Amino acid sequence: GSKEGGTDSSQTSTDAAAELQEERITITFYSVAGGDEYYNDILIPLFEEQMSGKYEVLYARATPQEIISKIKAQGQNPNIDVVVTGLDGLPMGINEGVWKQLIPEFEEEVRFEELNDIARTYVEKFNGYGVPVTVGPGGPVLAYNSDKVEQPPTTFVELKSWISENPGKFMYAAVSSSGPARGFFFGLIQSLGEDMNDPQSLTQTWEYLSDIGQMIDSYPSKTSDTFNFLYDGTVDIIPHSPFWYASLKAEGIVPPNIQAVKMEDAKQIIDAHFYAMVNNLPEEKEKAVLEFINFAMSKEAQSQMLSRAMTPVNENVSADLILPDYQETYQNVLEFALPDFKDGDQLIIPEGEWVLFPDIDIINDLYTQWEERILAQ
Amino acid sequence: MQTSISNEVESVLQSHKHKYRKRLFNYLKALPFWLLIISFIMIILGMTLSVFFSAFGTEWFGTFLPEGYTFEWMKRAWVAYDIGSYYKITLKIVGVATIISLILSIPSAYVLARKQFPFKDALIGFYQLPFTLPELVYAIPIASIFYSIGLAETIPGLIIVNLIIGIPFSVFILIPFIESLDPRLEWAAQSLGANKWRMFTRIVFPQLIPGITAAAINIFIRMFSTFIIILLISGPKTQTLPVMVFSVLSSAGNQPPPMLDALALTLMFPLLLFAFISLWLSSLTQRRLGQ
Amino acid sequence: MRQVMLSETNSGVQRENNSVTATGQRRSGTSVRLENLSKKFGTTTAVRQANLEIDHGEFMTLLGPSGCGKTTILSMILGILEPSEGHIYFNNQMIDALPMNKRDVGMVFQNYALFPHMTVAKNVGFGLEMRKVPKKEREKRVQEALEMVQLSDFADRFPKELSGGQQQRVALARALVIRPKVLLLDEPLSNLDAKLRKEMRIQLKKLHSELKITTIYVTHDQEEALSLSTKIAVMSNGVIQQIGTPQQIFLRPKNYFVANFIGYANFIEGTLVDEKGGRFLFRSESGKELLVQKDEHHRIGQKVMLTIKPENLRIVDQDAGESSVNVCPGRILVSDYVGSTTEYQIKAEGGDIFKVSVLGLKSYTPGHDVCLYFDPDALIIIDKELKS
Amino acid sequence: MRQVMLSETNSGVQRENNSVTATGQRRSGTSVRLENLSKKFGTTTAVRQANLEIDHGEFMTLLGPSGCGKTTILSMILGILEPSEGHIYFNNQMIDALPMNKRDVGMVFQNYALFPHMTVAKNVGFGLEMRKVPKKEREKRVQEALEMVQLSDFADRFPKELSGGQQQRVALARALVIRPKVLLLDEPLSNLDAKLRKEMRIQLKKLHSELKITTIYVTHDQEEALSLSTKIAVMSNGVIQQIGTPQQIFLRPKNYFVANFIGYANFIEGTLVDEKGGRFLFRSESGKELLVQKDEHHRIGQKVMLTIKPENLRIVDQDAGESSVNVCPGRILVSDYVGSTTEYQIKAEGGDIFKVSVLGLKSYTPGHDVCLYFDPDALIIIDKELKS
Amino acid sequence: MNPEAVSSKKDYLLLLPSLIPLLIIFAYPLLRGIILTFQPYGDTGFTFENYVRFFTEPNYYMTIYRTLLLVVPAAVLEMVVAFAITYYLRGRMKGKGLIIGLIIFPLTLGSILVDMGIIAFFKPNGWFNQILLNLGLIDEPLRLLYNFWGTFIALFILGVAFISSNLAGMMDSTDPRLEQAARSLGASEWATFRRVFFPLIRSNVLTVFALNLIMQLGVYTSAILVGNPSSETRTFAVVAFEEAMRHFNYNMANTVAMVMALTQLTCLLIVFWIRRRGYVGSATTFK
Ligand SMILES: Nc1ncnc2c1ncn2[C@@H]1O[C@H](COP(=O)(O)OP(=O)(O)OP(=O)(O)O)[C@@H](O)[C@H]1O
Ligand SMILES: Nc1ncnc2c1ncn2[C@@H]1O[C@H](COP(=O)(O)OP(=O)(O)OP(=O)(O)O)[C@@H](O)[C@H]1O
Ligand SMILES: NCCCCNCCCN
Ligand SMILES: [Mg+2]
Ligand SMILES: [Mg+2]
Repeated sequence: GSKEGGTDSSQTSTDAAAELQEERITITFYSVAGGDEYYNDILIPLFEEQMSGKYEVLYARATPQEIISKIKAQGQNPNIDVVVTGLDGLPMGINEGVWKQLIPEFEEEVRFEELNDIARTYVEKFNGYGVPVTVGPGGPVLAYNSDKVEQPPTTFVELKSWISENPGKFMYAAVSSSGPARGFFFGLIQSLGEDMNDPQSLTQTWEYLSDIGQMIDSYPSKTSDTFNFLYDGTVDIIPHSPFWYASLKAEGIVPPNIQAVKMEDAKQIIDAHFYAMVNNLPEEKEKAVLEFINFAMSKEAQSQMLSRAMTPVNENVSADLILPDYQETYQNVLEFALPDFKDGDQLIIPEGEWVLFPDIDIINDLYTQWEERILAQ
Repeated sequence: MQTSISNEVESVLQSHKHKYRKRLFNYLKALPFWLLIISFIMIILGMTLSVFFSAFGTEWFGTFLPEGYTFEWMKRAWVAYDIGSYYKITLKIVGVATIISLILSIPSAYVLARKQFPFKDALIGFYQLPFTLPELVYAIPIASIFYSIGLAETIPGLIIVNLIIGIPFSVFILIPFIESLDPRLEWAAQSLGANKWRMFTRIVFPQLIPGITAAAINIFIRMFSTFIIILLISGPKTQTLPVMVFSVLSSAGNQPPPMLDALALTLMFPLLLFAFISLWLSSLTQRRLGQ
Repeated sequence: MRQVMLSETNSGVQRENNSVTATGQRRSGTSVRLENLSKKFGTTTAVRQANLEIDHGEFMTLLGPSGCGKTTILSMILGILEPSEGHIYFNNQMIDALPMNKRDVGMVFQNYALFPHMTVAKNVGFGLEMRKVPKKEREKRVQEALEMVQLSDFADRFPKELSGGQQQRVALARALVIRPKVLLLDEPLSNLDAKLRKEMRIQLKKLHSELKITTIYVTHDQEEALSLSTKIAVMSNGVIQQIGTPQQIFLRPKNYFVANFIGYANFIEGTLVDEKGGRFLFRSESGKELLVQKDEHHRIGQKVMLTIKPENLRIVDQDAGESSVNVCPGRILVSDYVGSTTEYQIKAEGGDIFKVSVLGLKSYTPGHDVCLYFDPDALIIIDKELKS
Repeated sequence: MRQVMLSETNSGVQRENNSVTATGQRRSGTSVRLENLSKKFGTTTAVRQANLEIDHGEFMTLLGPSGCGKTTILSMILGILEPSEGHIYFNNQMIDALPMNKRDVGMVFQNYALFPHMTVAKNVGFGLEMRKVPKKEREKRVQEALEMVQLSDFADRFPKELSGGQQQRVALARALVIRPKVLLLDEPLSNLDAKLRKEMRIQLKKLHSELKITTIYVTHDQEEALSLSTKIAVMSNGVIQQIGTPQQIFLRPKNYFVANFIGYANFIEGTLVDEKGGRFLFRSESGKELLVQKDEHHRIGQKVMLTIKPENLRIVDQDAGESSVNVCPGRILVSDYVGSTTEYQIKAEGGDIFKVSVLGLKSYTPGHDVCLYFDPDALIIIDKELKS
Repeated sequence: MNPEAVSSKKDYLLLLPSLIPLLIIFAYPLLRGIILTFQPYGDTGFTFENYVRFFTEPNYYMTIYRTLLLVVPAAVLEMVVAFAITYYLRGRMKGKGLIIGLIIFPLTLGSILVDMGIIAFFKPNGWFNQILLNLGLIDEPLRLLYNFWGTFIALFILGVAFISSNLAGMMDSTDPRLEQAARSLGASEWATFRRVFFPLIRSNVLTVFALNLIMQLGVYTSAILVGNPSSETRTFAVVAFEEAMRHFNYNMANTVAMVMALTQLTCLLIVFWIRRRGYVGSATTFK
């Protein structure tokens, strides 16, 4: 522990600052959920600046499985401090015992109080092992080529008949590796009135998927491949996710003839990122990580997410807090967000129109079934 | 006299006809080979250019060629992912590991190629395990060992771990090259007073340059793209470029696809550079050696 | 011409440079000794129980038909092959365990074994480089060696740009330039024309008499063996048949094989029946009687074989007034002009066919009746065994 | 012995089997014609404007020093090398465009080029297999060929298990067994001992006279050239110097190079000053006068060179009663015993040194005063050019 | 004469520089990995349960069949094509370096980039299909991605590149005089190739073939990215990764890998058995 306790480093002289430089504390921060454009490009510089060089954040990426294997390989002297993970990595890590429970122990540091409702549900669901960073709609949404498709289907029934009229023109990626495909898949389950939490009961879902499977040429393993096929005219409709679509549109890398619609007969499946702290950190590291999460969960830091088409969990965020550098992108995002997902200058999750992901075991079971029943055909 | 002249002319004409026919026949014979070579190269160029155009194209949606060209994506990828520093660290790790691997494996390859001894095949089999078994099998135990002895996340540690790929692979590639060298030249050298070392450096090594080049290119490439094990023992600061790029690609979120293409392309340059330098060096020495 | 007489005592052969006696000790040079050396390849025995002593500075030639094991012996001395049995000594030190490069043995391989990736000059200079001879001196010596083999203009060529004979000369220069303690030469001149071979021979001879390098030489050329060697070992089928000075070998072949191999083409079987005027009287199986020089290895009553070289058998006209001792009438069967000599086959009284070689062109035509004169001093008594 | 006289008319050289005249037409065999054939390697010209006609069934030997272009000529005929200039005709058909395997040319390579992965029998049978000779016959012919080269026991060995000479014989058998229309032999016997070489020669000769295969033979052995060839082409530095029958080449060398190359070691420069008794009178630069046989290519007044072989120069005792014509006193400088002959160097009056070769062993010692007899019929007039 | 050189025991020390590091950093961890295959999931003890599962559940044992069905034909085709190309290009030839460089270029890309390229080039609207459509050779785009053919193409491209990179040098290592001798003995070009050239380099070719084959048996990236990892391209490595990365069942993952290693070993033994039945050794003339 440090004797001075509350000394504010920003008040030290330049000499002292140089000295401090020497003993800067390093935080190793891995993302296993993507989001470089926010975590790496915005959050980390902002944090380092705010802390006046007291911390240095090292950023790297991996997949959840890899990071968990890595943490396990490191054993008692972890070199990883904090991880931002999606809905797959968090429960996996819990099962493998690599995360430290943050809530209720560090409720205050992680600003539990400021979380919105959906975020709190997730905290509950995962017993406080991770702090939600962003929760957002993950689909179902369809992106389509407006030159070819005049009346885009907005229900799964319509979609099925469209597909049978246009064989080969619909495509979705492997559900196990693609967010939009998952949105599509879980949306379908809902629309057919089946229970996504009971993986053995989904007869109609498999029937639907295998029917349209007759008219689907292939299931790419990467979402971006489906995007490209849509852009180049190979297919005319693919599943998408609302804010991903908006941010791609905002970047100007989607041809103008591509449009999107929300599927009306299913609720949005809620995707999320969490900060998770690695177990067994030395005290000093633990303190640093909590300080980092504390900053990251602040409304200032959270608001910047909007410009990256991510929906923050801090109830107090506002578009006004977006730094001038990111204002323009935010306006673009707003412009391309589907009407259901914006309210004035706010990105929103339509009230009551959302559901949570099932548990990880169920998800794994569903993926395996999809692979065996649909992909393997 | 006249007839003999006309005979002469005829025979010359005849021979020209023969020559042309022979040439035509040769062309026809060569045709399938050229078709094969050209098709293969076309596919490779097509693949590469497709990725290139998408990385350097402004907009390219379903048309034969992109609308325009730009370096913007590459620049953005370069800055956003700090490619320059990854290049440096990667080339250091892989380059050093290549050299060490070759140094350690050439003598062994020589023994394996020249000597007959019991269980030789078994030993060769052992050598080829590391690059054929999935990394997964040994990656996790290695990572724990490296973490426990403090070699993980250090440059020497990464170099050492690359030897697992580099040594056996170069041994395996070099064996047939050594087998086809004439052993009598080695005896001649020794009888002229060369000790084993000099016999090796002066006689075997120069003749082995094509083999060493092939081995160097192959292990460099293979080590360069070693993924799982490097990921497991590398830290954010000591990552190799491919580990970083693959991580980005596999966790891709909102990044524009052209930028990801550009990012992926950055993997190609060091390999290309290395391959060309090696081939050039090899042909240079070959030419100097008069082969 | 009549004065040219064959008598061993009188044959004080004159040698230009090479006055080293077979057993003479020298300061420089290494002695080589093979002790019961054998080499088996699977079931083939390439060399069987070879015992050979090669003195300091000696020039030993291995003579023998193709496949008799000459290269195998050289390879064992060089250290390429491990003997199946027996030992090799240099200066009475067993060298079985000495690595090749420590043996200081230079070799011209039968197949040259030039380094394909080095120029002629580099090939020749290689051994000097290994011995860390300074660059200046090295270049000088390479230059000299190349001049010796008449290839100065080819210094920068690569082996594959040379003709067969040129390659052979490079191999020779490469082995000579290092002045090894022991020099092994495996048919080093076989691909050269007569003139060049003669010149090379003179160079070799000069070098040897200057440097007194112990040399083991394999050749199929008798003239070479005679003009170069201080000692010759004749081999057959992996077995050393006779060791001796060139004179001993050529004038006193021990057995049928050696005699036949070195060119004694005429053989007569019979018995030593008597002694007459300090000579043996020999009676052939067909009853012909010949006087022959006495020697200490044979005694009266012994069954032996006589042999004489075609060029020592003399044709005398039937009407010649020579003493009829050792003269025998015959008829020319075949006459064949080969280069500087004419070779005849003559059927003698009693039916034996003799080969006679006469210098120069002219001659008798087939059918011509002549007499053969068997010079008693040129007739050699040999052991009967080994006529296969 | 005194009757052995050198006179061209009288030298009705007898040849055993080979009575084909140089221009004789034969049923079988292919004629080969080289027309202005040149080959350049970079800046080296290996063969320059060669013109050569080889008749049906002829046995042509290429003679010349190492590196003169012999192998290069064979390679072009075989089709390995493309001529830089000129053409090759088989039976008057230009074959420049004919693929190698259609030429039906057999070759023994100077380095043998045996297939390392095939046994001896497979190597020898390869050509027959390519010609689709039925298995039974193939085996028979391979067996015969191996017997011919005395390697029947080695049929199942691999080349690397053979000695140098054995490999060479396999190469020979492989080329002979297919009985090609044209046979190219590049020093096919160079690694064999004298005896074996002689036997192989007889086999070759027999085969040639039976099959009349047009043969081009490279050798450095004059005896071989003489005993085998119907024609010889002497080359130097890529240029053909003289073409002729063995007798023409050996008895009437055209110029200094040819004479020197085939063993005329004694040269005297001078002028033909007169004619005397049907002979030219020659006066050397040192003033010595010699009678020499007249020939139609030279006339009185011409500056020429005389040459004589060491074995045709005769040593006569100073006190001998021989006519003093063409006799010249001298003193033995060096005497050297090489095999069946002794070689002397004799300093003649006037300072010229002559080489003399005498058959048999014994001899004069250095310092001995002797007389040299220059047999007018053995003295050859040659052109002066080309003495380099 | 090709005597076996006098061998000195000391020469075997040369094996150590490469063996020691491998034993320490590879064999020891590998041993730990192998032990895992004899332990139940997440537990200690000793059991054959994992192997029993492998050979009784189709999800596992089918991988043997699927992997071999995919890789063996690909490897054979790669060999044929790479051999034809490098054979044709042997000897000195203008532009040879460039052509060889282009052919082995995919090696420098690595499998991920090659897969990206394959998607871009062979996708329904990619150049490949566009060209064939425009030439009128096909009526509708060929489906070459996300199925057997996608992975096959990836294997093919990388395999041809790999084999070529090794064969290019070897093609020039035979003594041309041997072929000349064969031609002069009446062998056609084809006979010369079949009877002389090929037997001489056969052993090297088989070594390279074996190497390529066993490497491709471990195909993973391309099976995932351009294949159909649930059915046609469900190879050993796909299942092994899935076990490790989705179920964290290292025991089963290593079991799959061990079976894969045994399959590779079997292939290697077969190829080497074939190899030993022919000529192995220097392709220069013996004299
Ligand atoms: N590939 C080549 N490049 C350059 N020069 C060459 C090449 N091959 C041969 N030569 C030269 O051409 C000349 C003739 O060579 P060739 O092999 O025909 O000689 P040769 O008469 O057969 O000699 P030998 O009797 O020594 O075998 C030689 O001087 C040789 O150095
Ligand atoms: N590796 C081998 N395996 C089996 N036999 C061999 C091997 N090497 C040589 N031989 C045999 O050993 C015998 C001796 O061979 P060596 O090479 O010593 O003969 P050489 O006297 O040099 O003959 P040459 O004059 O023909 O070169 C030969 O009969 C040969 O066939
Ligand atoms: N050389 C193999 C590279 C494997 C890359 N795999 C990426 C997996 C990402 N999770
Ligand atoms: Mg030999
Ligand atoms: Mg030659």
